[in-house]
Amino acid sequence: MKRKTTMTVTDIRSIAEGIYSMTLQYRKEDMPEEVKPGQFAGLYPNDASRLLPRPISICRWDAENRELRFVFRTAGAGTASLAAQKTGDKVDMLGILGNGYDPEKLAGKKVLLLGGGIGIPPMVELAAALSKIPGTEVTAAMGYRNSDLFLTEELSSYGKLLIATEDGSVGTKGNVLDAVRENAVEPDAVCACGPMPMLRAVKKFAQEKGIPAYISLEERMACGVGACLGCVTKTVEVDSHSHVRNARICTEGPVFDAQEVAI
Amino acid sequence: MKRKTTMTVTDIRSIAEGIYSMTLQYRKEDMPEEVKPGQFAGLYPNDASRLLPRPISICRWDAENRELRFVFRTAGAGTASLAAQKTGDKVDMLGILGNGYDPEKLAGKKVLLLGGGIGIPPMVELAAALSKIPGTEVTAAMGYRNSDLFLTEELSSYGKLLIATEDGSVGTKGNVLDAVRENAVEPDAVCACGPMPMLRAVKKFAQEKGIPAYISLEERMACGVGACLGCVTKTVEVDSHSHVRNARICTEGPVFDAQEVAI
Amino acid sequence: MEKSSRRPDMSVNIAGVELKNPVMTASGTFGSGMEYSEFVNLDHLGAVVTKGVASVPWEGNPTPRVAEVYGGMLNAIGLQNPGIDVFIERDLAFLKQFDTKVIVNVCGHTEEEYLDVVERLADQPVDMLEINVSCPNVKQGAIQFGQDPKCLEEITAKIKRLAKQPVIMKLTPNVTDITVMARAAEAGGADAISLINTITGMKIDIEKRQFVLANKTGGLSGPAIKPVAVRMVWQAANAVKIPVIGMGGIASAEDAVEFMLAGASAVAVGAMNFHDPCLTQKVVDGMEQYLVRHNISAARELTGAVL
Amino acid sequence: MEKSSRRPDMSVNIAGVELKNPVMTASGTFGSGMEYSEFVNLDHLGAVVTKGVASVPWEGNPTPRVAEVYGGMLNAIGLQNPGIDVFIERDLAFLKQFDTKVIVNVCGHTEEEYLDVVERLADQPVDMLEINVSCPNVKQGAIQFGQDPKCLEEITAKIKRLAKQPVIMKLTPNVTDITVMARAAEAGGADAISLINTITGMKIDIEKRQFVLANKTGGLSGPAIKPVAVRMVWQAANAVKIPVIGMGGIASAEDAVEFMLAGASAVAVGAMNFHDPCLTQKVVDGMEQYLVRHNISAARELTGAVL
Ligand SMILES: Cc1cc2nc3c(=O)[nH]c(=O)nc-3n(C[C@H](O)[C@H](O)[C@H](O)COP(=O)(O)OP(=O)(O)OC[C@H]3O[C@@H](n4cnc5c(N)ncnc54)[C@H](O)[C@@H]3O)c2cc1C
Ligand SMILES: Cc1cc2nc3c(=O)[nH]c(=O)nc-3n(C[C@H](O)[C@H](O)[C@H](O)COP(=O)(O)OP(=O)(O)OC[C@H]3O[C@@H](n4cnc5c(N)ncnc54)[C@H](O)[C@@H]3O)c2cc1C
Ligand SMILES: Cc1cc2nc3c(=O)[nH]c(=O)nc-3n(C[C@H](O)[C@H](O)[C@H](O)COP(=O)(O)O)c2cc1C
Ligand SMILES: Cc1cc2nc3c(=O)[nH]c(=O)nc-3n(C[C@H](O)[C@H](O)[C@H](O)COP(=O)(O)O)c2cc1C
Ligand code: FES
Ligand code: FES
Repeated sequence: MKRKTTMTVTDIRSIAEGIYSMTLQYRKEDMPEEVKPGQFAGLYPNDASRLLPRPISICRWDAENRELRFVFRTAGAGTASLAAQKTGDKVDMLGILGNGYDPEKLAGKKVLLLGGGIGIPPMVELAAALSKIPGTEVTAAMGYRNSDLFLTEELSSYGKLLIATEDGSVGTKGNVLDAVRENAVEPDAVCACGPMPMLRAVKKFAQEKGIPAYISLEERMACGVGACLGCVTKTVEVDSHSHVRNARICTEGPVFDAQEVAI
Repeated sequence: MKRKTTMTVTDIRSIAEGIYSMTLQYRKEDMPEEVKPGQFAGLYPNDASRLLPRPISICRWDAENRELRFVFRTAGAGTASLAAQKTGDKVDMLGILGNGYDPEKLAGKKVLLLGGGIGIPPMVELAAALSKIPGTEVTAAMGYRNSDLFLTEELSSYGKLLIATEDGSVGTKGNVLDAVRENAVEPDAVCACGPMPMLRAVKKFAQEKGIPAYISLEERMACGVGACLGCVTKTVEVDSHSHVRNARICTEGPVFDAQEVAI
Repeated sequence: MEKSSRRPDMSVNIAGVELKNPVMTASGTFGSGMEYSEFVNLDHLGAVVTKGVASVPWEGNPTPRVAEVYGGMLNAIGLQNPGIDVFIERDLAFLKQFDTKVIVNVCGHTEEEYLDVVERLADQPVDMLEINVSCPNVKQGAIQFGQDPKCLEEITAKIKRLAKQPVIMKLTPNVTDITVMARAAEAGGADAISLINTITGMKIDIEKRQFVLANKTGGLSGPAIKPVAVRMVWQAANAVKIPVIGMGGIASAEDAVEFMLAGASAVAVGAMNFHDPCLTQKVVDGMEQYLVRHNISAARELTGAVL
Repeated sequence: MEKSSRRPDMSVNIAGVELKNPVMTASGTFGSGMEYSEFVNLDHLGAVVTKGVASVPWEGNPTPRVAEVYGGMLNAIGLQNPGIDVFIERDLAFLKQFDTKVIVNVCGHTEEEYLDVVERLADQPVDMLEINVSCPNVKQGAIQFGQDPKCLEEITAKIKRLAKQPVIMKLTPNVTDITVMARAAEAGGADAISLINTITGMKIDIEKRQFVLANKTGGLSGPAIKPVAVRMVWQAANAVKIPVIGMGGIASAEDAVEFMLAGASAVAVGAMNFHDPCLTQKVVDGMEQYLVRHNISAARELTGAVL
């Protein structure tokens, strides 16, 4: 069930230039039944003049401690206000939102996880989930701007980790697909999150290889729950909810089969 | 000189039901040259959606410690936000504003200070100033709703203190003028701050006695510095600044000779 | 003051339709109720007003369709909707399960399209129709009906001739004189009017030097517009005899009461649903508490009761 | 990207008047500059626009005249002013000391009153006139000039015939189509237009059940109205060839840049002076920094430069 809940900050710190890791704890009574990799939450800035929740992917779910971890970049005033919170502060959150990845569908496969920049965080929970499914092999290729890496420790604990940097200071010089080619990775399926040019390249890559690609899309959102129709992506076929070639990213997504969206 | 400065909360506490005392400290470089009793400051709520400063009278000025004390009632969201500040927090302040009382004019006189409700705080600084002028005799009559008194200790240290309560639980039952009559106070001058009906009665009282009355007026303010013309009071004669029968309370006031305003 | 021990009567009557309380949802901010039924019990609302529906599916505008601004948001959804057939089959069927009134918001590019939808709804379980002649985000049609009093009167009259349910005309605030438009709707036979729709606005990203919305302009809603909305509701309510449904930036029960005092017979909660998905319920509860605190026996007594 | 080491050229030219930078004060929010000269050095501003002045002293409206609302304020000052004689003698004399342009905002109840003030200012040290045909807070006159294109064109033409300084017509946002009004001002011969004046709003105190303003309605200003103002500036700038001065909710240099990108040749800071009396200076400095950061050599290049 989706709810607006008040969470408590149990950890917050900068993990790279302009990148923050924030862990929020549920009150016992607010615990969600299930959290899937690729799902997200709407975090409300602590600012009376900014009213909309900020969609941020779940980086890690720790059911035992009732904690959600988020990793975000300070893109504007809303995320800056979130970054200014301190341990013990309260943050309002709308969650859990979106469909998420379906690890069951990927069981037993060689799965390639691709993350670019601020698309990296959701790959951590996905890698963790996949690594628990016997016979499933995870290779992650993550793209950074430069040597100011983050979440590499977490990712490498679930499988092989390739790194690409724009400036070539670590790993492959170039983007994540350059790293994939350089290392001749031959996956059965791809899961990706990152900027649109990367996702387009991933779609093409998967098409060429004839493998499925599940990509997580971004769009400006208002409600986050499917009511406002603000956050649509163009689809190849008529969408079963909207009855036009538009699907709501917050509800039918954010994760889509790459071949089904017209990006 | 008027300035917008960032002050530090050095003390904040509730001193009666819904009444808060807040002490703000200047940074060294922001110190004002002079602070007169009856002057006020504009305190900015810590809320990005409320933009105007709240006019609050100066209750006490401690130049040595660079501290201003304010006593205010939580009337709405702005003052509630101020009341929620904690020691060490920062509060933006526009000050020092208004003309204030002129203690020199009252030197050597038997001065009656009248305060009603949230008009009591400025009387503390005024009593302190007058008590320092040799030969000046201070009698204060303060009106409260009930036995939930505040600032009586401070006031009684500068002169005689009479109390009136609406419910008669302490002192005279009734208003401050009832207390004045009951105690047969015969002043040479009156200084008053409080609700409009009280100020009207004070004006009449002074007129009858043939003594000067200086009253502090309230009005909704925007700028606080005389620019917006939001805060005027009707005057008996044409005002020398406005050239109409309106004087700016924030600039020509808040303290006026009662016989000069048309209240 | 003695306080009545009986609970205040929250019901209001709009054009013969009895609502259990004056709190509705604003069209387009609540889907067809389905999405928010996870957050609020729709049985507790006066009415659910659905997202605008047209005679055929509409794709709406390209994205970005929404932008946050100080104290509110801009939207240029462009009235994406699945068309009346799917709407009847799926959305109305869903809403029928609840003990609340259903108000269907109708949009169109042309007169014919409006009339088509109105006709299709004639034998449906719908309590009222709200006609959106005021969307600022569709290029062709719509807005002109809402900005020209003659057009507005005419289309109102035509819809009234066909409609089997009471008709609410929804007015745009993007006009010089709202009272002229309110009177035009009344003259055309509208059973009620609702206002305000969004105020046209714009946001530019100064770093990218481009419009934030693909549509360039969008409709401003949220707390930022409340003073304008309250003013227009007050003006309109004083200009016509038909009931006025007030909206624009309602963020609390206090805001809802303010609209009622200004002259509204009912209110709608819009963009602030996105801030707090449980807001509608809180407005209902808070309004009841206000009535108790002020010893007012019925919500309808608030209407126009500013002194 | 290489950054130019020279400071950007901040000057702009409005109708032949060279301003050292595009930042002005909005009429009525800065007195005659005297009060804020304690906070900012007026020499650093592009222009000081004075509070509206009439041919004789005006008392203005009863109090309360101002109310705070979410993200802004309402005002119904009612154009209190000391009249043109005192204004010339005291306020203009004061402003003459500074190295900034002086724009006098003119108000009146009737055509004659406007023309009277314009004539009196003919031989005064005034750089431009701004004609307020858009005040929503005076009962008689004024607003009709600003809401009827024919009236607006006529009064503009009459003022132009008499005026010795370039004339800026200040437009009200309380109209259906701002481009019609912008074109009417241009047709009347205006040298520039400025917008937006305040949007009419209302606030009701629900505890006392009374209007917060004695005038009932008042003009809404502040950040809440910025998206509406940016939209109208963009529309107006695309409708006329004369320069547009943009205002409405400017709270930062970024906001000022947004107005310039939308099409403004200069901007004015209004109600937010009350929030931060040093804001005008900060807007000047911040705009220069923006230009440096974006490697833009002159402020005037921002005008209309949204892609
Ligand atoms: C499903 C989803 C998951 C996301 N996960 C992450 C994540 O894990 N880490 C992370 O750093 N970022 C993530 N983003 C992007 C993040 O939502 C934006 O960076 C953030 O909303 C910016 O808010 P702001 O107030 O700082 O910026 P501002 O630019 O001030 O925001 C203004 C408005 O635009 C919206 N907005 C701005 N940029 C974006 C964007 N890229 N996508 C969607 N809305 C935007 C904001 O939500 C807000 O409503 C995700 C976005 C989506 C849609
Ligand atoms: C010169 C002067 C000195 C004052 N000194 C004190 C004092 O020492 N202690 C104290 O408790 N109060 C004092 N007041 C009253 C105080 O300013 C208001 O109670 C306060 O502004 C309310 O703000 P709010 O946000 O809590 O209320 P809200 O009602 O939410 O405020 C909304 C707006 O109305 C204004 N406002 C509301 N009530 C008043 C009022 N009575 N007078 C002026 N503006 C008002 C606010 O400043 C704000 O702009 C003084 C007022 C003036 C003019
Ligand atoms: C995302 C969004 C979509 C909207 N869609 C419609 C619509 O389809 N039909 C309509 O009449 N009004 C629509 N509106 C206008 C609202 O119903 C309402 O009139 C307006 O937003 C003002 O109220 P608010 O400030 O409470 O949101 C929409 C508003 C928003 C924010
Ligand atoms: C208190 C106040 C007084 C104003 N007086 C005038 C005036 O005398 N003449 C005028 O043309 N505009 C007047 N205005 C309108 C402003 O100049 C400006 O157009 C408007 O407030 C929008 O800008 P802002 O949102 O930055 O305040 C006044 C505004 C305020 C807030
Ligand atoms: S954000 Fe409202 S539908 Fe997706
Ligand atoms: S508050 Fe602006 S003149 Fe007094």
